[in-house]
Amino acid sequence: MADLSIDLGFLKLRNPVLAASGTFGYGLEFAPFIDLERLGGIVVKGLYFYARPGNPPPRLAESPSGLINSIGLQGIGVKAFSQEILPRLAGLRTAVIVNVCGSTNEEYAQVIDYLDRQEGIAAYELNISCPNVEQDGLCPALSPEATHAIVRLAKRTSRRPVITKLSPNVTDIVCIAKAAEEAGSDAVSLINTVLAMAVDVETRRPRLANVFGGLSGPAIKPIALRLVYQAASRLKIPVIGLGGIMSGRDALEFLIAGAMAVEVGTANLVDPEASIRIIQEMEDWCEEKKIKKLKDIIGTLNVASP
Amino acid sequence: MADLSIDLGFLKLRNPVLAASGTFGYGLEFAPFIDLERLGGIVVKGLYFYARPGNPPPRLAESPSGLINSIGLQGIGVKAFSQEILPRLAGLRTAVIVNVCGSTNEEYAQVIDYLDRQEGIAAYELNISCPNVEQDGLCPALSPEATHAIVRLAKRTSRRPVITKLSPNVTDIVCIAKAAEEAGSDAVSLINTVLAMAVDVETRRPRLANVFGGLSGPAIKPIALRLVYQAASRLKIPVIGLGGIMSGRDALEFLIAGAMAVEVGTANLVDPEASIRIIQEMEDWCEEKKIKKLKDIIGTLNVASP
Amino acid sequence: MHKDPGAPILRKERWGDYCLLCLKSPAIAREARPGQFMMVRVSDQPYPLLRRPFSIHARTRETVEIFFSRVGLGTNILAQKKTGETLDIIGPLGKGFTTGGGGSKRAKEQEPGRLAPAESLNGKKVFLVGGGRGIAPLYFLGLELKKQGAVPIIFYGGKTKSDLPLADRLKAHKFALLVSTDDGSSGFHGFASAMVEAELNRVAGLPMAFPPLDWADAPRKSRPVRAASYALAGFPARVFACGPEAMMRKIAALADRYGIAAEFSLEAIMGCGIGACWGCARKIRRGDKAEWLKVCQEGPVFKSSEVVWEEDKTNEVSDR
Amino acid sequence: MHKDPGAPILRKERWGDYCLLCLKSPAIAREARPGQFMMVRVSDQPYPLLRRPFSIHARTRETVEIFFSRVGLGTNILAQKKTGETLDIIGPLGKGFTTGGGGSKRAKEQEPGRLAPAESLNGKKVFLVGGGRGIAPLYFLGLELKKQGAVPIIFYGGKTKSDLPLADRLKAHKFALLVSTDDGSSGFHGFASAMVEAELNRVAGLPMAFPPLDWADAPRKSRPVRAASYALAGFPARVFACGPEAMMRKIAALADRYGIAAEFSLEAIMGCGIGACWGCARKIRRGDKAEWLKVCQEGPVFKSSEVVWEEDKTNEVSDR
Ligand SMILES: Cc1cc2nc3c(=O)[nH]c(=O)nc-3n(C[C@H](O)[C@H](O)[C@H](O)COP(=O)(O)OP(=O)(O)OC[C@H]3O[C@@H](n4cnc5c(N)ncnc54)[C@H](O)[C@@H]3O)c2cc1C
Ligand SMILES: Cc1cc2nc3c(=O)[nH]c(=O)nc-3n(C[C@H](O)[C@H](O)[C@H](O)COP(=O)(O)OP(=O)(O)OC[C@H]3O[C@@H](n4cnc5c(N)ncnc54)[C@H](O)[C@@H]3O)c2cc1C
Ligand SMILES: Cc1cc2nc3c(=O)[nH]c(=O)nc-3n(C[C@H](O)[C@H](O)[C@H](O)COP(=O)(O)O)c2cc1C
Ligand SMILES: Cc1cc2nc3c(=O)[nH]c(=O)nc-3n(C[C@H](O)[C@H](O)[C@H](O)COP(=O)(O)O)c2cc1C
Ligand code: FES
Ligand code: FES
Repeated sequence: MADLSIDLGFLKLRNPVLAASGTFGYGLEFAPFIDLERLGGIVVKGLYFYARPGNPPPRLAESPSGLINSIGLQGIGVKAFSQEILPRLAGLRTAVIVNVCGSTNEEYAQVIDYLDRQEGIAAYELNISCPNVEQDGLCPALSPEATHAIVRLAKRTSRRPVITKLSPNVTDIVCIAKAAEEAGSDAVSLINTVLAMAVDVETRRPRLANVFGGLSGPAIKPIALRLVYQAASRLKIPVIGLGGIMSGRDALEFLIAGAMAVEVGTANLVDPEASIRIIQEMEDWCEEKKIKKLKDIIGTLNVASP
Repeated sequence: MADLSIDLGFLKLRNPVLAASGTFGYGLEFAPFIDLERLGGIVVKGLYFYARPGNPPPRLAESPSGLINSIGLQGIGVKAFSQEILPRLAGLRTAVIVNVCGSTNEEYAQVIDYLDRQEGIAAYELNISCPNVEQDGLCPALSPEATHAIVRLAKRTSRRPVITKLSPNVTDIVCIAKAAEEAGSDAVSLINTVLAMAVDVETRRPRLANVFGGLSGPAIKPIALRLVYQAASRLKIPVIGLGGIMSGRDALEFLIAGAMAVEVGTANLVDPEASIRIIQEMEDWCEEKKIKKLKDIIGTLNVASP
Repeated sequence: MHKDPGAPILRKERWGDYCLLCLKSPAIAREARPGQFMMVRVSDQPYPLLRRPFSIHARTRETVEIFFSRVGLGTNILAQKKTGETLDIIGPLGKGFTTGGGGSKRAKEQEPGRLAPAESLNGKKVFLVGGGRGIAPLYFLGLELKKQGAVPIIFYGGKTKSDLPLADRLKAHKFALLVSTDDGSSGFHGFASAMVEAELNRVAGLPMAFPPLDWADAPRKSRPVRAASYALAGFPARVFACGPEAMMRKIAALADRYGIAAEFSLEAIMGCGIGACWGCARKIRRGDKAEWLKVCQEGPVFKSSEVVWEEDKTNEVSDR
Repeated sequence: MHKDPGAPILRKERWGDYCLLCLKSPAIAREARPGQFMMVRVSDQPYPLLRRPFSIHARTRETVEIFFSRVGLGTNILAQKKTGETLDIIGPLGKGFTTGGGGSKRAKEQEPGRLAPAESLNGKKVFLVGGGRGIAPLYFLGLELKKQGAVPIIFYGGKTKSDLPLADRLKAHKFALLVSTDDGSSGFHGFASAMVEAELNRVAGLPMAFPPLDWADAPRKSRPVRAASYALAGFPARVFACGPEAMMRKIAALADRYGIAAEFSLEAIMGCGIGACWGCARKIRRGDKAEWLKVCQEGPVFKSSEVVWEEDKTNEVSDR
């Protein structure tokens, strides 16, 4: 059987498949369907310090091969999470990563500070790229300076590794990713959703109450793959790739393009078993291709013209 | 019968549907299938001054509800176009718009200068946003300064209206669109394709010889619509919307979001009659809704929360 | 809660835009309670992407049924499925109607938030109000209530006669059935809510708010059913409703006026159906707080007092 | 060139991974010439998005046929279509094989770039080499050539016996047929190109480059066909081939070695099929210039001398 394990340097994973934040609840929602311990890791829903109501509905609209959401980071806050959820996750033999949010740089630090005092967390993923909380999709990950500032503060605060989650809605991903790297980020994950909208022709209203939302799912995979490849080609720290991964082959595309791990998002909604199926499909592929260690294919994209 | 006509100020259109550059050849390819005179206009394939070979194949890869292309602006150059094609287009009672390309600012001006001496052209569309000609998808439309410089030069050179075609691969579309507006652009069209890539897992090669390509088709419609809405909300000049329009309803979404006209791209490849069908569907919709003038729905999106 | 990736379609019925599929899925059937729903995968391709939610319309030991109307891409694809094909379904999901009993012990334990029924419904009259496809969960509910000794009276409304495809099936099961159509082509002439109002006013001995003239003129054949259905005098012990938002809002107001406990099965666009995405939020009042709750997990059935109807949507969310 | 949005499937045949659909489409059938192709819409939804190109496999006055192998999403969907369903097709497209005649006057006028046939093929031996699904256009071509008095000999190769589903049909039409399989399960043991090489070497009186021992061991039943096919001595007047790139490249080298004119039907991923998108470019030598030409418009059939084979792909495009 192929060895799927991945060493991110700061974190060893059983396999490169993490469940993406916001599409996997707090993890426990999937226990009726899959063995959570077979996952490389779980990134839980984004947490602010306090509970947060999120945006008004409708919050979802389908598009061709895609999903537009404007959840707006509804969540229970770090305290409820630490008391009610974390103890049940902490026992699992899988990496639990908390997606950290904040309305200010200080709030990110506050969340980390609080969580740093809890056990059972493997790393933080700084969500500086949610397009659903500020006007016009604004978020820190659109600017290298803002990215640098939050990451530096987070790294100073945190006793745990920090993954910075980046936005696709930028002109130059390498510049933003480098800002995160320089500020000490242990890894970057990308992409968060692509800023999008949809209109109901009958009512002439936006199909999301929030007007804008974030596009995810297979529709964005080619965009995500490009951004991951661009970032991975230029960074020293590991890149975690996501965006539209529905199958083992999709995940392999990201690894070949240079991602050291992947996250599975929207696919979990469509099929609660998706993450496990993806792991299985990668394992089968390694078997078929007689690849002993999956990590050997990372970044092996051959771009020399034939 | 509803009045579909649109007045862009510098150009009156029979209806708001233009065929998008690069997906409609030089127009004549579609004569066996549709009556070209029923179109609002035709934007022909991008033209450099000289003939241009384009990128090596494979140049196309399909993705879920999308198409990734890396044609690289293969074309016959302005002279052959003016001699062989234009005379056959010029007789048509539809607006012929030439998509103008250049490797330098001067080449844009050269192309315009040459074409200015030909008859039968209604306007130029400055293609400053093709992601397939330079490394890493670079193009002038990624920078407000570069955009401003080319548009200003083009406007100084041209005796005809200039539409500036913008890229979606930017952090701040309003800033770029305003640069075009300030430099005197008569309108902006958006979006060009979204920078993307795909990997063949079996060969571990990019599926496009050029590595990167531009994503088009229904997959990108929600992204295009958002950008068009952002630009239209902030500009004084007309916005022409495109990206993933396959049906009359899709086109109406763009008009409601603020576009004064639309272009139909990838849909032409899938169905050579698409542009005419889209016009028909819009007309039927007006009929059904008892809308007398289609232009009355432009920018009527109701974003007040209910 | 089970995922059944290949539930075979054992039976299919079609009436114009309405369709019923009977699926074999013993594990889901065993746990199903009235008002719960399933997430159905429409295509194994990425378009359309999301599963579609459908109420459980009926169940036997081995099967579950869904009853739906064709409104868009997903339901059109589903309506083309043929007997023998299989569907990928997840269920039973959410919290169902509060009935006097039923449901496995396990199912109840999984629903700590569910209020215990205030009273047994045995021997009591209850109203079930379904508008259009909203009838779907009420058939299952009605059968369950009958088992518990309640006397369900079904109000079934549609735009026109062809929107009432289940009327025959309901009659065959000897439900007291009152039908209405907006155009008067069958039964009461008017909205289902007006029919309920007329009936409640009648019980209250009040002049009817909307004099149901057409009611009296209803075709003979619908009247005997009506006559049979009023063995029990007085107000219903509970109202259960599912249908268009406007209909439910009206029913809520009526129930409120007469002090009758009411429950509603709400719709929301759903991403996952299992509480993982927060996509299905709806403003729900609990205590003196209104929050965005997940319809898929806390609902889809909510009590009258909990629901903040669409009209009131502009109210601030309390903790915001 | 016509778009037929609703060509009914009159007949369907399936052999494992291979499928044949016979479509009624008189306008397209009337203009079709061997080597031309059609763009077939697979789904009316945006996924899969693009039409798929397929050679015209056969035609009657009213019908056209396609023959294809299931390789991915689109061909799998097509293989599930049933008789009576309709397909949206565009055709005939591109420039076909150079034969001695055939094709309407109009069709010829539409193809100004096409070289006139250098010679009539009447009474001449021609080789048709098809690898796997590459046999598709050669059946139509073979029938046309026979009509013109040529003597086509079909070389039909596959990985294994089940990759030769059309062998029976070809025999039934009394084509001289030589089959090969990579695994020796039917006919010549080896690649189709090796079979052609063996045959050309035999004609040339040379020792065979790849001694086709298995050829001699071929099952009896394939040999009589072979015997019947050599009425005409000497080299073939022309070779037409369609199949995997490697096979065609080999055939091109052979044709070159023996100075035989050869034509190849090439594949390229296509966006539109009608010359509008420049997606199907392939490096083609014309005179001393190699350019990216549109396979859909200038091809899909090219002469041996024009094709720049995949191996040579690194050569610079001349005007770049
Ligand atoms: C808990 C629950 C139970 C339901 N039970 C039934 C039932 O028993 N019978 C029945 O006919 N319908 C039922 N519905 C509504 C049904 O889910 C929608 O009609 C269906 O999803 C429409 O899908 P479509 O692809 O045909 O429409 P489209 O309009 O093409 O769908 C586009 C998207 O919007 C969503 N959507 C559209 N309308 C609705 C809606 N009214 N409610 C929720 N999501 C919607 C779809 O799921 C999809 O994601 C129920 C909805 C919910 C939430
Ligand atoms: C002129 C021409 C004639 C052809 N004639 C035949 C025929 O008669 N019988 C037959 O079986 N096949 C034929 N092919 C190949 C056939 O078009 C492909 O096998 C088919 O498009 C694959 O589609 P898919 O969705 O099953 O595969 P996928 O791999 O899922 O397709 C993905 C994309 O790649 C394209 N693609 C994949 N393989 C090829 C290929 N080899 N050539 C061109 N595009 C490809 C598809 O069109 C699609 O856009 C022909 C190709 C061309 C260019
Ligand atoms: C419903 C939904 C909720 C999401 N919530 C979060 C979140 O809380 N934090 C975050 O970093 N990303 C969030 N995302 C983004 C995903 O984690 C992921 O980056 C994105 O959806 C792209 O991946 P996918 O195409 O596989 O879904 C959310 C996405 C969806 C669809
Ligand atoms: C095959 C292809 C070629 C294109 N060539 C050009 C071009 O020459 N000039 C240009 O401005 N845009 C070009 N585009 C971009 C389209 O005009 C359009 O902006 C984009 O495809 C989005 O619209 P769509 O989704 O409707 O196709 C091309 C797109 C495709 C798919
Ligand atoms: S639908 Fe995902 S949380 Fe309710
Ligand atoms: S496929 Fe579009 S030009 Fe050939």
